[in-house]
Amino acid sequence: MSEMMQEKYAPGTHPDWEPPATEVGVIGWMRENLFSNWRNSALTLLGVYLVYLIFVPLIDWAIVNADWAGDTRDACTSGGACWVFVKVRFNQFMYGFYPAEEYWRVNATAVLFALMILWLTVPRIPLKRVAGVLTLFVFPIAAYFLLGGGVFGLSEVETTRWGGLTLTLILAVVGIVAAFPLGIILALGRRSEMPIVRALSVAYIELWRGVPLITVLFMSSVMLPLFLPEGVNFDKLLRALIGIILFQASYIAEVVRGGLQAIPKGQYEAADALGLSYGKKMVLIILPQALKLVIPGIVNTFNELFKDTTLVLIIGLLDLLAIIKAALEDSNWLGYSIEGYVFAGAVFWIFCFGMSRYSRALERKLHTGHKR
Amino acid sequence: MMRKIFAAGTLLAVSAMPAAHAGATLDAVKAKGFVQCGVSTGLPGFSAANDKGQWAGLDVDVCRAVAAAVFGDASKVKFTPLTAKERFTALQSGEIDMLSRNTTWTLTRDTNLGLNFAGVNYYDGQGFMVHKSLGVKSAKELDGAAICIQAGTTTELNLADYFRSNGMKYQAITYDTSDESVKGFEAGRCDVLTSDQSQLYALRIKLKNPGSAVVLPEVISKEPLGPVVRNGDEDWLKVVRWSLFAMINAEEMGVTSKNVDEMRKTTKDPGKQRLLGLSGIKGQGLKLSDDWSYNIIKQVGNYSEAFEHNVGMGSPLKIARGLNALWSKGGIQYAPPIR
Amino acid sequence: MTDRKTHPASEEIPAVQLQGVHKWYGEFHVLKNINMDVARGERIVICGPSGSGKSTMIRCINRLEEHQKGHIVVDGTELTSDVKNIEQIRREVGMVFQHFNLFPHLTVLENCTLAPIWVRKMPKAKAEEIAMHFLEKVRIPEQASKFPGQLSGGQQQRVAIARSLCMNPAIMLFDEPTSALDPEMIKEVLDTMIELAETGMTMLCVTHEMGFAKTVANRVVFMDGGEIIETNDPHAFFDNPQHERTQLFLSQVLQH
Amino acid sequence: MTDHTDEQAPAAASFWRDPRKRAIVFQVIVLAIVLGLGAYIFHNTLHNLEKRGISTGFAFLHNEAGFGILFSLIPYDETYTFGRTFLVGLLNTLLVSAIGIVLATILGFIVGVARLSHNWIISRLANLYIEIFRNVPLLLQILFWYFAMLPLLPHPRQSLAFEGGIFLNRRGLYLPAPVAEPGFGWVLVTLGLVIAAVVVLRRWAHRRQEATWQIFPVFWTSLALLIGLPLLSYGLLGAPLDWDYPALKGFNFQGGMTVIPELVALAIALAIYTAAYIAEIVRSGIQSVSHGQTEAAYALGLKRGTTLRLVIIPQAMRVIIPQLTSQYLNLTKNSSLAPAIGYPDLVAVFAGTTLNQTGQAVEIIAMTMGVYLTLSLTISAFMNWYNKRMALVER
Repeated sequence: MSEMMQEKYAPGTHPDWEPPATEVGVIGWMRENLFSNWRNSALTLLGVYLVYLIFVPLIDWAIVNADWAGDTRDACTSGGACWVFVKVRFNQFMYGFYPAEEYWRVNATAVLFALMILWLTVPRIPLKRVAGVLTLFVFPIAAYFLLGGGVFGLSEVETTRWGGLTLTLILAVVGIVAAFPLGIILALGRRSEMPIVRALSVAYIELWRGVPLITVLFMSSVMLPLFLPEGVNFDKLLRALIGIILFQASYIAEVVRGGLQAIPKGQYEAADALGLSYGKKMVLIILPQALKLVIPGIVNTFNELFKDTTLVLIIGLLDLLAIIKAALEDSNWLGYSIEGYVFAGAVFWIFCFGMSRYSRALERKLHTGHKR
Repeated sequence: MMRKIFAAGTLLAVSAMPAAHAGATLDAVKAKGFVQCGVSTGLPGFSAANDKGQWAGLDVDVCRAVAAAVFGDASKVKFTPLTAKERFTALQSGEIDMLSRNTTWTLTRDTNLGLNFAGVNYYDGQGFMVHKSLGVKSAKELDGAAICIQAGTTTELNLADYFRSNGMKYQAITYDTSDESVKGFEAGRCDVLTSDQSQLYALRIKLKNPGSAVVLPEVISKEPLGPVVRNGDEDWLKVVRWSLFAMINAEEMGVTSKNVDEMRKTTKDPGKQRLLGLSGIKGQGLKLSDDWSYNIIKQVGNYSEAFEHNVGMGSPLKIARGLNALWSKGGIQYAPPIR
Repeated sequence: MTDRKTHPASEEIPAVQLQGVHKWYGEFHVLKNINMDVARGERIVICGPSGSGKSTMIRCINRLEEHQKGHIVVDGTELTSDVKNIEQIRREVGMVFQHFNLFPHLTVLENCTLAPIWVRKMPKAKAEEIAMHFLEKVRIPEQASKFPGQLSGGQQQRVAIARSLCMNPAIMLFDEPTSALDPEMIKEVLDTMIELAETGMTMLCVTHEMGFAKTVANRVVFMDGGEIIETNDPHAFFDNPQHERTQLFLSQVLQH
Repeated sequence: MTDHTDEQAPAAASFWRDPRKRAIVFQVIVLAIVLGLGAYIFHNTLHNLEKRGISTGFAFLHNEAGFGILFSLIPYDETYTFGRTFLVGLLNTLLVSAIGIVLATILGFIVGVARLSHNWIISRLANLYIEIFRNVPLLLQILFWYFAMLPLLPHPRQSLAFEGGIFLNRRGLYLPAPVAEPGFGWVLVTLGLVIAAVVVLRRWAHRRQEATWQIFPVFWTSLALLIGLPLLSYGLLGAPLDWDYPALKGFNFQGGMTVIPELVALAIALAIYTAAYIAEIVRSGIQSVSHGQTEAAYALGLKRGTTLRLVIIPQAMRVIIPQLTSQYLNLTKNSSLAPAIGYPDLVAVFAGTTLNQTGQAVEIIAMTMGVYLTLSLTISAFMNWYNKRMALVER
């Protein structure tokens, strides 16, 4: 009998074998995921109500009722959001007080950075190690001269004119990149067998991880000039960067330590058995593996730092949030702070969300990669 | 030895502090071709960047006046935005040549910090702004009020002193920035907002309905605000001081940026002739060119123009001249004569 | 093997000498007065119950573990805390681990050329030539550009053997090379080891593969409780064990 | 080579080639550099302080502060010293951190479990929550909650009045403050005794359940004891407690206790932000418990909720707790953003106003950092101890 059926219908297409309509399609999906029982249904309704409560007025304010056209505050009449303010100031929010005719330098730096990141992250492009070295050592110098100028016929742009999203990115990128080598040294120090080295590393890491960034920035702006010999004075941006780098190194050290711990003991032993010295063992065998493992962790750290750069406004650096606040002091635009903050929030969100997505995808990939 | 190594190692990033002997700053400024001026990161009417990234305001105009006097070009000035905490360090360390950032002239600052105040470009004083609906007419009625303040200045101490000496109680909500304090006030967190009076007018514009708040008549402190330079460089101090005085004198003589060219050609008035560098000591005493004051008036304007344009009736702030009117018109702005 | 170095004192001095070696892990006495000489070209199989100290003993020979008392002389050089001596000895001693310990981030070929290039300072082309030679010996030259993760366990272990051989060692240590492998892969690794033995390589091998011991070993060493209980040639060892602990052990191992 | 003795130690290496001795030399050099750098900074600082005429030392802590603080757990007004402002700020930091930690934990667990809900909308909403709040700077969030919440509350003169002298308006939540009268001490003593009794009762019930399989209604009994007996003693002693009721005088309510909106907004913002992280930790913790555990529990006839509570969460806690600790630390450190909305925490009153008034930057920043450092080390030491205990119990 069963043979007969199989003759009549291709496997799995017998009408009696098709799933009931309640199990497939939109209805089945909704039954399964939204209304499987009364409690679930109640939760669904609550969820829909919440969405309605939050998003309808938000969309109304931000889009339906908003003002987009014009370039003075008189254009804002509808009662919704006044995006004119953001529109007029957009370049300033992005580039700070960087001279408009030199914007291409900021853009070029950003493109350069994006290319380096692509090189580092897209698996198909070869020579990752070269890319790593270039990103860590060559790119920062190139970027410094490209942005700062004063050489190769580029006009000089003082760091006081750097600002907006550009400065936010500079702070976060330099903070991570420069803290990286220091973080690795600290991580190795913390795992060292030498008690004093270990103790110093632990003390350093715990000290910096134990205090809020805001006090670190205070320290770098108010106290760093006191630490230096009389007459020696750092540029303000550099002072902030020193604080951020010292702070960030301790976080990177902990992430890297996690990676080092995940490397099986056999790898150390095999390297030893081949007669590799400590330095070669680390550089050739252990770190390449450990650092690959910690990339998601580093991206997360970068994410945190990126958000934390908003604190530099307390030391008078005009990052994205600070320049928006400064713009709110323009007597022609007093009173549009909500638009400014929403814009800042949106920009930060786009960056951070992108990064956290990437880091999670990477984590998943590393996870499956290990099972192989 | 170690210091040398350290200094050499950080040479790229380090700028050594210029030796503060007479004339050094002026020479250094002339050599580098611009004035480095410390301003507030944002203070409506005094210093704020417009949408083109140009700084504008009453404090900013002092910087521009100095640049006009030194270079004959008011645009030869670069601005360093500073917070209240950093401003003196920046000046002491040579990061900036002059500070023009609503800084109150006090004894301590004049004597203990190695600074010199060059003059007063705005006479201010701490005041109160209240919601109109409370029906308060005087600060004396504020017993038990909740008060919004911006942290980081002498404002908190003045407030505490005033309430203690009048036997009143208050509750202070101290915010980090003026923007937050005015929002707190608007949201009804407090009954009163206190700040320098000039700021109260600016903050009032930030309200959705500026008419709902009134500034009380009481002024509970003296806040003469003015430009500051480093101690020990007399020449530079005088350049900054007389740049400001030139603006005030110009107002007094009725010379404006509009009529200054005409005046220079036609004036027979010996006072105006001296002001415009046509006779008298001219620029010699300040080691500047003879048309230094003409450049200031032509490019920046006289004090009245700067005032009206930035904070006065020509601006959204609409602050009355009050104390800042000329001495001859009931105020206390009084500049020594140019002769 | 191609250009095996001739060691100046190769005839007079034993490849490895252990004299009165003791080792403790804290309170635990792992090795108790181990004395053993390994002659050149000799192939020794070390067996014993788990925890008997056999792995620890061979790991002492290239200083992966440090002994606290006694002398270990490898290839005429005494193992001290002297870093130069340790590096010297590790160059001369190859080691194959239970879990292969290949470097997963490097290709098979790079695994093999890493140490010759960085330790022996060999030019890259030369190192690759030698590596391919040994990969052919272990019969996986076609896998040279793959990563270890893409190979089976048996293949990985053969790569590990080739990797050690690329350093042109005088002595090879095997620490249970087959115990992490599926049964069908054990044979391919053992075959490789037998071929290696036929070239006259000095080998110390910790293993439970008694068949291997019978075919290849010159001597079998039985350890228990951190001591060498019995040393004998394979036939005498399996057919006529002297010590009752040995008898007990063999009866358990040979049952299956 | 047979003349060895058992006592032979391995031969020693020459000095420069012995890694242990090299390690000692290396460490001495490192230590010398660190100490040298420290001394150099110390020297420079002293020199610079002297040059700028800034006095050093902690004598300023005894000077009169002269400024008011919005909210304090201990008595404070303008006439107290700077030392007192330090204490006030410290306690306020601890208060907001503690509240934030409790709220964040509750919210984080709810969202984390909701994230794994079978209900599509609920799990999407939980995900949306996580993605929004994790990816926006906390500073912006604090400002948002504060300025979004204030307009929702009524003006002081239109305060919401509740039973028992409780009022709510934009200035805060006003509650009657208890004032103890003679005899109140005995009520507290009763309470203490009852708590001790409840602990003993629980142990007894537990042991009885193990021995006889009988379940004793511990929870209800404890509750009855905890509420009943102290109330009884309170009544017997003639209600020895007076209440200080808030009353509208002039602009604001005076008297009673006040919960200020800054505290609420900051605690909520910290909790909502941190909860997004905790939710992720909870989710990954729960997912780390193998599916077999769930199936085993279902096979035993446990319901979904019970399974979660009795089987999954206890096992997930081992993964969750270490990460939870670091979130608690982060929350405590993040409370330093308080000055943005005027909550008088340590950074606002001490590293802010006090620093501005005294100019003692080095001492004040050092003390502030010291506080956060001590807090971090204490929390992590406690959590390490707890972890070890858990690890022991679980194995």
